[in-house]
Amino acid sequence: MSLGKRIFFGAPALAMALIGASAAAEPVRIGALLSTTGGLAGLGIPQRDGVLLAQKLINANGGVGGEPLEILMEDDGSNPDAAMTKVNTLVHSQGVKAIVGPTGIAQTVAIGSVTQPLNIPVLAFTGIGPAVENARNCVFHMTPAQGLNARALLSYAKEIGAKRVGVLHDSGYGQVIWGVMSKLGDEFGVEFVQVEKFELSASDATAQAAKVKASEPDAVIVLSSLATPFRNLRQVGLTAPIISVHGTATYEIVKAMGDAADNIVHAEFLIAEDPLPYQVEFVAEFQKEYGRLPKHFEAAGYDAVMATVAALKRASSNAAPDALCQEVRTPYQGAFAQYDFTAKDLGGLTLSSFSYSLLTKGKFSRLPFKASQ
Amino acid sequence: MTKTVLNGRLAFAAVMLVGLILPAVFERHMVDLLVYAGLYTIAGLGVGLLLGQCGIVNLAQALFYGIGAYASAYSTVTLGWSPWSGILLGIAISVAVALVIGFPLLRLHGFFLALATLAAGTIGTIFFFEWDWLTGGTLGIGGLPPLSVLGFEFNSPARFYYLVWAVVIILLVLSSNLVSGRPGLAMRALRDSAPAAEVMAVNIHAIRTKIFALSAGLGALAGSLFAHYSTYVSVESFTVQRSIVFLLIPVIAGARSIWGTVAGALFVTFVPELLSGFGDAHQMLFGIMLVLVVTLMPDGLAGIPARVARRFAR
Amino acid sequence: MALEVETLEAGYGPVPVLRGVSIHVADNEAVAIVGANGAGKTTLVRAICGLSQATAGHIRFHGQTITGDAGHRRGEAGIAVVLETRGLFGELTVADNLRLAEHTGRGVKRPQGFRPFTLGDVFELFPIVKEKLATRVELLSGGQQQMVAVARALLLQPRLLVLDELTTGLAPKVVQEILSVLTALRSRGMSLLIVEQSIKLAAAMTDRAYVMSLGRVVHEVGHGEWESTMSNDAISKAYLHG
Amino acid sequence: MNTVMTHAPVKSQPLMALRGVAHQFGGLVVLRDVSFTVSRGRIAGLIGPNGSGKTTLFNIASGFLRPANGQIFIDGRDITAASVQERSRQGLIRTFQTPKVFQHMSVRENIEMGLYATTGAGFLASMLATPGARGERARIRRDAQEVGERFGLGSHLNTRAGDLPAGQQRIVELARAYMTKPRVLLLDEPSSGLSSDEVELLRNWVRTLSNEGITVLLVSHDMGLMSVCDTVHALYFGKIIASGSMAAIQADPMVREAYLGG
Amino acid sequence: MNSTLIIQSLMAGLTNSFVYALIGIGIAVIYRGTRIINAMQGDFAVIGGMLTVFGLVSAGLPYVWACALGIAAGAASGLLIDVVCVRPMIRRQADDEAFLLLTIGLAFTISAAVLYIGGREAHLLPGIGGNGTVEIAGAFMSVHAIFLIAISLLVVCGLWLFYRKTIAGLSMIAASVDPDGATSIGINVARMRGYTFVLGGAIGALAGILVTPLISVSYQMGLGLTLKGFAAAILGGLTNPLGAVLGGLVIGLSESLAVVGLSSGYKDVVALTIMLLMMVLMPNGLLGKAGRRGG
Repeated sequence: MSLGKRIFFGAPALAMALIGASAAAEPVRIGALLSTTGGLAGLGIPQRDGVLLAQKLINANGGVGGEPLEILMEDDGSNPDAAMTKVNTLVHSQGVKAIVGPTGIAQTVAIGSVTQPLNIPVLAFTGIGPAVENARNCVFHMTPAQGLNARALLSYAKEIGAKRVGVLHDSGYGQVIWGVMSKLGDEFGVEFVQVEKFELSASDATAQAAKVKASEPDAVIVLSSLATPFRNLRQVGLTAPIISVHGTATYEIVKAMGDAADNIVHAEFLIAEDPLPYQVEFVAEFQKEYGRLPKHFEAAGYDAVMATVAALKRASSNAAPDALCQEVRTPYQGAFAQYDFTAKDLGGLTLSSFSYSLLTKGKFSRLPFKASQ
Repeated sequence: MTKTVLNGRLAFAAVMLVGLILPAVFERHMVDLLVYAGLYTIAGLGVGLLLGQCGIVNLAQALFYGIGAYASAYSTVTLGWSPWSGILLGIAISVAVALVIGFPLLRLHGFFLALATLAAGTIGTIFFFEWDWLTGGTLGIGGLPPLSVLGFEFNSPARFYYLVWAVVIILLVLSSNLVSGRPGLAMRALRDSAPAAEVMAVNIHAIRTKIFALSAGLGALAGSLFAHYSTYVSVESFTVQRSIVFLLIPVIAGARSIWGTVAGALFVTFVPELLSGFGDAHQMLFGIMLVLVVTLMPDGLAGIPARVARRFAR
Repeated sequence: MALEVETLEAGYGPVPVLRGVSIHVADNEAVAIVGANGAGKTTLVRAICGLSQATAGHIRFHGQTITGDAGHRRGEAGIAVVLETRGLFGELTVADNLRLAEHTGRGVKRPQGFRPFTLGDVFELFPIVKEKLATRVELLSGGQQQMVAVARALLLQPRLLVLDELTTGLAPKVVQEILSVLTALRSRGMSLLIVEQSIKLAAAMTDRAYVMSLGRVVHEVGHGEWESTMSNDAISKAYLHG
Repeated sequence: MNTVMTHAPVKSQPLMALRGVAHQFGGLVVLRDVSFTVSRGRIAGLIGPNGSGKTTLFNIASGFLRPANGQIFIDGRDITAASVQERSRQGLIRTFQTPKVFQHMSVRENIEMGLYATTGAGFLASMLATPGARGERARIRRDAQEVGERFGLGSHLNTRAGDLPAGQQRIVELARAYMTKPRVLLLDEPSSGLSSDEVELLRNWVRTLSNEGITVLLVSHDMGLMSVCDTVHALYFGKIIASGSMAAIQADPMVREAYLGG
Repeated sequence: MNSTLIIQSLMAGLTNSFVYALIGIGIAVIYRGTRIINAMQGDFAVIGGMLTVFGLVSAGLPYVWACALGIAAGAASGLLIDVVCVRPMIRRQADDEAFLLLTIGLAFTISAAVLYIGGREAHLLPGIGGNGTVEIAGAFMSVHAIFLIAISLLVVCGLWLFYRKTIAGLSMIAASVDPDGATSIGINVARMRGYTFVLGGAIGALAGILVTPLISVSYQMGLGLTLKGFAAAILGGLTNPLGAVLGGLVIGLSESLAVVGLSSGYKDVVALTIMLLMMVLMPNGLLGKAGRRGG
């Protein structure tokens, strides 16, 4: 290793450091740490779209107390390691006041260990996860926890009278929800007759789908963020109803399901074809900006920024992080749902937050059913 | 002392000095990346010893990196042991695994050995996923304690930077010793001509197996240090893609060069970062750079000085 | 003049093997190259056939310089070779080996009056080749393989046939058979360049010879000099240093 | 250095013996019932036209090929089943027809490899550069320097062996073999690709090594080089057809027939 | 566990088998012609699938022409790789490892380029013969899967005839068996290597097109396909297209049986372990030494 090489690699780094330092100016900065590349990009990109829309609207309406809102956008590549590196930069070098994101559970769990000791508010697009998160009171959750998701799905199964239920879940996110759901069978009078797992990287889950179908279930619950299992279930000739978690309720994934998408029921939040009153404005603004309909991930991104800015406006401009965190901790009416950040799970979503949609030819239509506690 | 030796030592001292003050002048993100470059140097050194000295392409290093990380995470978080015992446990398990899979697989050569290690690494990743009682699966394991020596905690990037690079320098010195020593001679000999090395009484299979185990141990050490630095581990960090990155370190550096590993590790940590300004194109640009290195620069970055010298000699 | 080689230098990588070799073969002439192993005979053959690139010197074929031409063009020009390694495709059948050469041979232009070899001609020369048409070459004996190799070379319709160590390791009976074929070929007006270990065979097959040692031509055996040379020690010396 | 090479002066007993060695590839018989012995400290030669089975016999003697039949003995011990490494430790060292130097290593390191079998520093000791390992390494370097200079490679010791011309590579290979302090040295076509001056140099080296007590088995086409042998065996179609001094072999009618016409 | 389930998973396995076999055939073709293991064979499939989707959806071409575009794109990328990367490396006599690193680097680059140009979405194609299914003994199989198997078998037969009966095929074998001998009878060895890459690229692209209606095509699927295809090719002895089909069947069927009998998480473990055992214990593949040659 020669000195020359050290300089070769050091120089650009040094230059970047200098640029970073000189760019410090007066706007209010928050960080957005999203997975816009890698496996979670299907969620991270819509979240980014929502975040950018919110920023645009805020700055068009006078910013945060007269100062422009600057959002530092970082991509963790769906990788918790990278999330750690990026969050350290955002917090320590860029001095952001709050963070919207991350996209994935693992990333949220990971970065909490950096932000929580500093009381920097994080508005994560994940539900509250493992036990370690219970002790973190500045990591807020914009989407339902696994347990709530599980209950929302089982509520619908109960509603349509399904007693024998098959489950097909992936090895990532689906595995986590299944971990909770597996304990709730009795509560909803449901028997899990066949539970099958497939790899996140799987290009084919036909054999698993066949096993589920062979158990002759009344309904099948799919826990995944991939289109694969739906296609496979239809390919093996499953006719029973399919109930799916909100992760697959995006136009993109539905398109990838092809013909298999028809008649799938999602327990989700934003049916843009038929929005709820508190969602109408967001849907209109989004459609104006992007020329397409949003789903709930866009809404969550939008809400996270809006809720942060609301808190920033209430707090004084140079408030300490824990004061800002305190200001976030309040009920908030979002486009996604009615949040209550004072709740124990730091999100306050309930079963009544869910809407149920039915897919027909790539379009979502609202089902009359509403779940209740 | 000849002039070139003196110059070399001066240059080395200067590099050391610059290295010492870097954390003070760099912003945190840069220090962070430098820590990762250090970790990657350790893991890449193992792959480099195999590739450069024995001609073995190892695509399973992320497996050993992961074993080290999970051993540390599990033994500190779940069992409550001291971090140092976790590191030793990780190295021990990795070496044992390397011996078990290396013994049969190292009879293969060339492409076949490379793809066999790729398969072994892929199988390892699957076990990381499946054994979620041990690895935490997708959620991972968080809350690892920082490393500490006599009450001094390596709990900031700057502190960890000094720790990691001290370890790197020690390992580079040890590896240089090994390569210039008797086993190193044998390794390089068998790479150049296995039959002639056999005539010199080199036990080819034994030496390949040993170096594979050593490489695995280095991977595990890097993984353990990574776990304690990041304080969080999950399966995402130990995929086949990570193995490919580790392999690229010696390829870019010039596989025969021990100290060049540092340049390779800096390259794989900083170049994607510098390219990230190009948005989605950055991975493609990185890929093109790799293909160019492989196609046009058989000796990697370490070959540049020799090429320049040859140009001037003409 | 069929072939002219002038001060040719060639080798493998940095190791020079040919150190300035000049030879020539006239039309319808048969010339031998003899010498001990390591003398550079095979390297000379490979350079003439374009399998190794010459580092210096010239090769002309019927007046045309072919020194830098690619190897696969030399067949079209009219040079066919039977390599020391035979260069047969072991996993293909005899018929397929012949077919490939026939395909190339069909595409080449030859001067007026050139009578092309047909498969029938070849079968007549080597009846065994016809018998074994459907057999994979690797299953044939060494002698049979050698006949296939010669037959294949003829289908390229060559004006110069180069034979490298044709008889090595073959039983005397087979050697006799091949020898008689070569004699028949000469009557068809083809130039021959033959690399041969056995001096007796070389004498039986050719008019003239070059004796090579350590990458150089050290001795020439002219027309009608074979008899005297056989008893002379010059050749003996090249082989046995006696 | 000369004191290193002390061999018993007893030359009566054969050091190396081949008994009834036979081999075939597929159906092709390449060796049939070959037997001969090489006396301690003598130079034996093996000649034969192309395809006579020399290379096969050589590979069998050096352990790169197991014979279908027959045995090989070193000092009365049967080594037919021994690996190349084991043979190396017994003092049986071969060279290769195309010199196999370690191309990316310096000439000095090439020669140093000759001491591999008789030194012991392992992975750990070498990494830590223990006093033992360092001392051993220094001794290896010293010995290699000495041997290198003796073989006239003094000015090339730090050159990459692959960059040397072919002739020099042969010498490096020979020096490396010498460094192992072999009891039997098997030389495979050592003069191919050498100029006549270099062949002469090589000849002198073979003679010198023999004088130091090393038993040599030499396979070559080069009759000039072969005249260094005490005994020459002529191989033809897998059989030994004549044995004796080079002069006798050259006069042998069967050999002349095998070479000059057949 | 009932028999319908076993039949169903065997049929799923059978379909996968032929996907793996097609990738494996591409690897075998390139290895046979050049002695290079192509670690980007799966990415030829991505290129083929993606360009067919592009042709059909964006350019509005008829189905058949879109497929032709996809196959041509695979063939062209094969040629490009040979000319731009492989040729200079052959000239400097690069070793095995360098070629492997090259193809790994290319796999990485192509995957990233598809992501950059084509986006991260997975794309579907309509199945050949529609999107229907047929019922066999209570189990279901998509009509397209039947076409996939039939076309794969046609490809195998076509290759067999190509290598046995055509001058081009024979010349390609000749150039790899004995380059000197081939040169001496007027075969341009470098050009044959180019043809080999073209053929390998075209077969890879075809595999991608056939698999897209079943599992959709996306930028990151290349490496996984390559690994399975390599397993199939290894089992088949690596030079024999017919062997690759046999290998694909072993891998595909044992995978689906592993899902039924063991746990789905371990199906890749089973497939890859079979491959590793095969490599160590039977280096010449299922068909033995003869298998290396035939086909």
